[in-house]
Amino acid sequence: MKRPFGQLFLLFLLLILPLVIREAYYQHLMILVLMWVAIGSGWNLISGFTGQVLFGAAAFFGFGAYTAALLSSKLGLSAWWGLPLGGILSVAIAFPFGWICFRLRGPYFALATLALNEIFRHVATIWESLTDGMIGILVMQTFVSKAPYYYVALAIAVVSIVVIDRVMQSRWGYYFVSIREDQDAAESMGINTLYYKMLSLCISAFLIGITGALYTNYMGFIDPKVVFSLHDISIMAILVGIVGGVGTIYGPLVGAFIMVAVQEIFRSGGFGLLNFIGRSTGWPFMSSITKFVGDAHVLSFGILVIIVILFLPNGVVGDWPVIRKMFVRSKDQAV
Amino acid sequence: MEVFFQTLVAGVLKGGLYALIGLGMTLIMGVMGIINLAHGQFMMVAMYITYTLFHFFGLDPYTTLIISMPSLFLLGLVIQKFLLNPLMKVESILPENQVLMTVGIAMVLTEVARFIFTSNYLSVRTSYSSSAFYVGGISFSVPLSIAFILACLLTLGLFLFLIKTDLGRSIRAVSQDSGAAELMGIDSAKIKVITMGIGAGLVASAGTLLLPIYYLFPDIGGPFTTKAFIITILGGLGSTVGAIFGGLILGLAESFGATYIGMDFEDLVGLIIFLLVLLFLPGGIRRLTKV
Amino acid sequence: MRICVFRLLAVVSLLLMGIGVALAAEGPIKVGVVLPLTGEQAKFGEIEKNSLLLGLDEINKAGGVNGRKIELLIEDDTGKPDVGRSAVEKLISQDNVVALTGGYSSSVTYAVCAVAQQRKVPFLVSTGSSDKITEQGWNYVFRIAPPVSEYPKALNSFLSEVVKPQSVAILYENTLFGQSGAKAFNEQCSKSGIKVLTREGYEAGAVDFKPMLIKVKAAKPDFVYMISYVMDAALLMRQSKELNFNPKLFVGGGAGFTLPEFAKNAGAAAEYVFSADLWSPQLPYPGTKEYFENYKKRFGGPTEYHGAEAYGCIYVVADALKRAKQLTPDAVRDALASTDLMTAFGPVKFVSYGKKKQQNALPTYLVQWQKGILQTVWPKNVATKPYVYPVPEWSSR
Amino acid sequence: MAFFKVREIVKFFGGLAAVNGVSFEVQEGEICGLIGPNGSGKTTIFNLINGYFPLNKGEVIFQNEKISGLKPHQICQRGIGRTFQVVKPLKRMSVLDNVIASAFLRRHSRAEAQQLAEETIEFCGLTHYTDKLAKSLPIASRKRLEITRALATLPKLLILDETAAGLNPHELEEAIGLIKKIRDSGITIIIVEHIMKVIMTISDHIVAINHGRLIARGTPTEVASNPEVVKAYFGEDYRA
Repeated sequence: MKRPFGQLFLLFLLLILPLVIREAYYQHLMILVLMWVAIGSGWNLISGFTGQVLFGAAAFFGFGAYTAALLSSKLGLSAWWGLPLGGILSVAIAFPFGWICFRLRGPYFALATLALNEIFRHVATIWESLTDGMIGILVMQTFVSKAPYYYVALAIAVVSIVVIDRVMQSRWGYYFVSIREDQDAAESMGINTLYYKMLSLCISAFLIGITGALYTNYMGFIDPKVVFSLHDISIMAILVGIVGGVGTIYGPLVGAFIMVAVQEIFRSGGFGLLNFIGRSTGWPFMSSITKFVGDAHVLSFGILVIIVILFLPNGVVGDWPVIRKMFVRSKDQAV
Repeated sequence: MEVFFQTLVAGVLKGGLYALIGLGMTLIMGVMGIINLAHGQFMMVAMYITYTLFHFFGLDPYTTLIISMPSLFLLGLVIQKFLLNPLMKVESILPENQVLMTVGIAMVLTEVARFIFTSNYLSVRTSYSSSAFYVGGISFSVPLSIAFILACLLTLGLFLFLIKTDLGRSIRAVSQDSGAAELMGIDSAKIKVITMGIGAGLVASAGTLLLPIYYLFPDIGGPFTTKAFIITILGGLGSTVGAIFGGLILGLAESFGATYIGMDFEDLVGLIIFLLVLLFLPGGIRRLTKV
Repeated sequence: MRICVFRLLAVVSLLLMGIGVALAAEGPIKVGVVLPLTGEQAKFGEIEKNSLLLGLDEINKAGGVNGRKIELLIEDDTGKPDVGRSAVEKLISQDNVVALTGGYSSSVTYAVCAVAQQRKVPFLVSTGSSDKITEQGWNYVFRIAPPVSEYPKALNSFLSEVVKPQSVAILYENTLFGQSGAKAFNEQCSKSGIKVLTREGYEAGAVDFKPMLIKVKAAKPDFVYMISYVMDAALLMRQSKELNFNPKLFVGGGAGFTLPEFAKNAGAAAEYVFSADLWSPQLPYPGTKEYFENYKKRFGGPTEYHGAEAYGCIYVVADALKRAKQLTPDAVRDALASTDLMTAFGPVKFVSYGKKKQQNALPTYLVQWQKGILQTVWPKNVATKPYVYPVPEWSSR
Repeated sequence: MAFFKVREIVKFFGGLAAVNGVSFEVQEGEICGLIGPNGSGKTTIFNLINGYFPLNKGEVIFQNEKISGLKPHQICQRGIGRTFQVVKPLKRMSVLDNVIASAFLRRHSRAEAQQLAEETIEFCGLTHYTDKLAKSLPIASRKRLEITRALATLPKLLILDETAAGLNPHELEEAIGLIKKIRDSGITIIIVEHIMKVIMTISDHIVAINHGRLIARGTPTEVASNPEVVKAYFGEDYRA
């Protein structure tokens, strides 16, 4: 941490944000961004830094979410206990998860995690006596105001980034990256690759798990299709990671911001901008453009993925020098 | 006993269709070494082609094979040439970025389909769609039986193609060792393009054959992608015969699972078999049969 | 480099805020709508949206509400709860809507309800059929549609008066609708002494139902109750026919079995299938037939009960706005609570019973496919055709 | 008791015996050369010692402890470092980080690890590459990085797999110098090498194998004059 000022300034901004932006809508969006920062960071640790591409983030997310929900529905405890417990139980589930998947490498690992993700979802759906299946579980929200949720989400996001930053400077971090770069070489350097992959997965699972528990508390309702969703959680986590920057500390922060913003901009037609233009100008085709843009939001995700992988394989943060060159080049030529 | 035999027949017939879905994937995974997570979406595209031809030109679904397969062949070519091959030169931290790319392609294909056809359920009804014949009280669905026979024929054709033709031999060479094949003067990038085309064409046939008995909407691809990679891992990468067995095993496992455990467990059975094979029989059935 | 990233973030956030502020302008009476317009559930979101717009135009043409027009601000929830929540937060805090309606999937509806309740904006749920939604004691949440457990009300009287079955097989999809419907029906059966031989769930979208049907056939139930979505429903019936499976009757639990696509897809196998239903165009309510015809004329396709729910909603909302003492969310809530209106969807009156609060208690119906047309057959006072029972076996048709 | 001992090790691939009953010993402080024609099983023996492949039969003993059956990382922890024939640099890490990652095996704080890494880098003469990414290194330096990384685990025994292959004469001299320097610092070395000049000049003791079997052992001169070795090894080499 050579220049902590930038980070501290950002943290300060984020701390006072709910006081400045009082609109619940933006606060909600910020909570989503912060949750995705934590999930994305978790994914990035096991996948970006340790090189084990996880297609099953939703397994831990859902596990954390269900821990919190079941604490409240079965034991009558506060769902907030789910935060510590959901994290810990996600770590517990990470052991069998890793035991199965870490025998496999590369794409096979990815497939196995994807399969486990689906298995978790099916089990949560079928096991009606425990989870109530697709009927889902309701948890009463504790606060009307968004601020408490915001600060909890902020705390989790900050902890994820700080933890990963610290870890990556330590021996563990060196070992994780060594494993990513070459498992055989790492093994020959005396690194117990299985142990350190498991360790990395456990930290990831913990971060993703507590975020899942926060989701339960914040949204108040979960069902297997929402929290074990392959598409909306696992793949979204990957997108946050690769768009922001695989294997960078701040990548998930940027990725989460971009993904939530892109989703919201498309969904709401540029925050109502298109509708506004349509109304004030009276152009009839504006409404069809608005509809078109609304329909295109998943399409835009897909195109974003293709473009990022083709042209910015290291994500916005990882390829920041490349991006800057694209815009600054003209200036250089002028000089 | 009737329950047992009817389950067996249902499993085998469904397995034939699965084999056809897995066939394209096994070829792609064998040659490219990547998982094509857009495989089910290729099938979805083929189904929309069949639907369009049936609906607007009144072509019989089976006749549309001669259009859907070449179209998907072309789609496969284009995707491999312009989206996947360039990635071999792009250096990125995760070697799995080709897999991630197929995820992006899958999303784009699905949403484009939704754009054109909306999320509505579409189907193709023919006179034989729900006809069946009976052998000793056991019912055989006519369209599934046709799909089964065609699956066998296509597999045989692919098998002969890989063994007898120069192109087929080149594909097998790249599949075994892409570096060595390149040294022998095979343009592996070109072979990959062609393989992706063939793989896409094969799954197109599965889509076209499935449509008369099933239905169609843009999100149909995902579950079939999952089935495709399960079958491929079961059968062994790059093994055409393996894909047939993989498909049959998955079909039978699902059917027997559904009958004797419960229909809830249909998908779980497949996924668990998949994990067991990955862990305890890496290389799949191919390792047992050596084909 | 990091600094640059932060700067970018800061600029974008400022931009977003600016746009938000610029758009909070004055206008007609604003009512917010949250529906899935993209994603897997878009089909029904679209039907509901169209029905809302149809009703809206009729109301506005007839002079609106006390001379003022209603404006619907329709937001897409994409079928995801967190996105639905974004949508409703935006409607409330930016657009300052006085009331909310819509709500298709239960998980999204729940998220929207929670926000509506916290922010004290009345929300009239059009579909979101989970029982729990009106069981939370929330006084800002109303629901026009009956909860999923009450769909087969009419079926029960039909069974006890006409069929008198001994046993049943329940097949259901593993969704909220299927699982809670199956649970409720199971309880009802054990209460009325019908033996449940099997209760089998399946993942929606299966290719082959035969293994399940073979097992059910071997169990020889008197009738089969299926809670399935339209395409699964069609496959279930077609494959039952292929397997020559002949229980006394097949009954659908609403949803898939009443849609035109079901008949189109199942073909001959759809004939004589019964289903629970909430609404049909032949019901003798004022405006029902007109709604059905107008919808077909304007949007070129048939509508079904989800559309009718939404169409009913917009009239209920307009009625409440008319009666509200002032145009504040609280006053509109009070007006909604005292609703007593006949709509094209049926009579609407929000009552509390059991654990439920502010729930519209609507009668349900039993329908049957006869010669490719869906006929209401039960209760007898609204029947358009007499029921066909016993149903002939597949081989003798 | 020998410092390092391989006894009757056997490895089958499919039905084929890649290594079939090889035994040899290495004394502390010496350089042991392992020679044999292509495909004779040299690298397989290394992978067996290293634990990369499990043994079918036999055992490997290091400092009176049986190490066969252990995982590669455990073997490394016991004090055996290795390099790979096909170099495996950690490409997107700097040379320093490559070596630090390795130095962490014996040093637990970041500062100590970095110090050990810097010393080792200097020892191996890679100082001017310290901050370069490993992927940007030329082949000779990559091979040297492999050695540096292995040395940073502070091994007692170092196994070098074809360290000199593909180097030009000047680089070769440097490599030989480095290997001797390592030996002089008290580390025992087993080396597989194709280039006879290298192996003959630096080895104290040579083990020759062919077709997975031991065919000769002794001093370089003894082995070089062994008729079987000449037939198997040099014969083939000349033909090539």
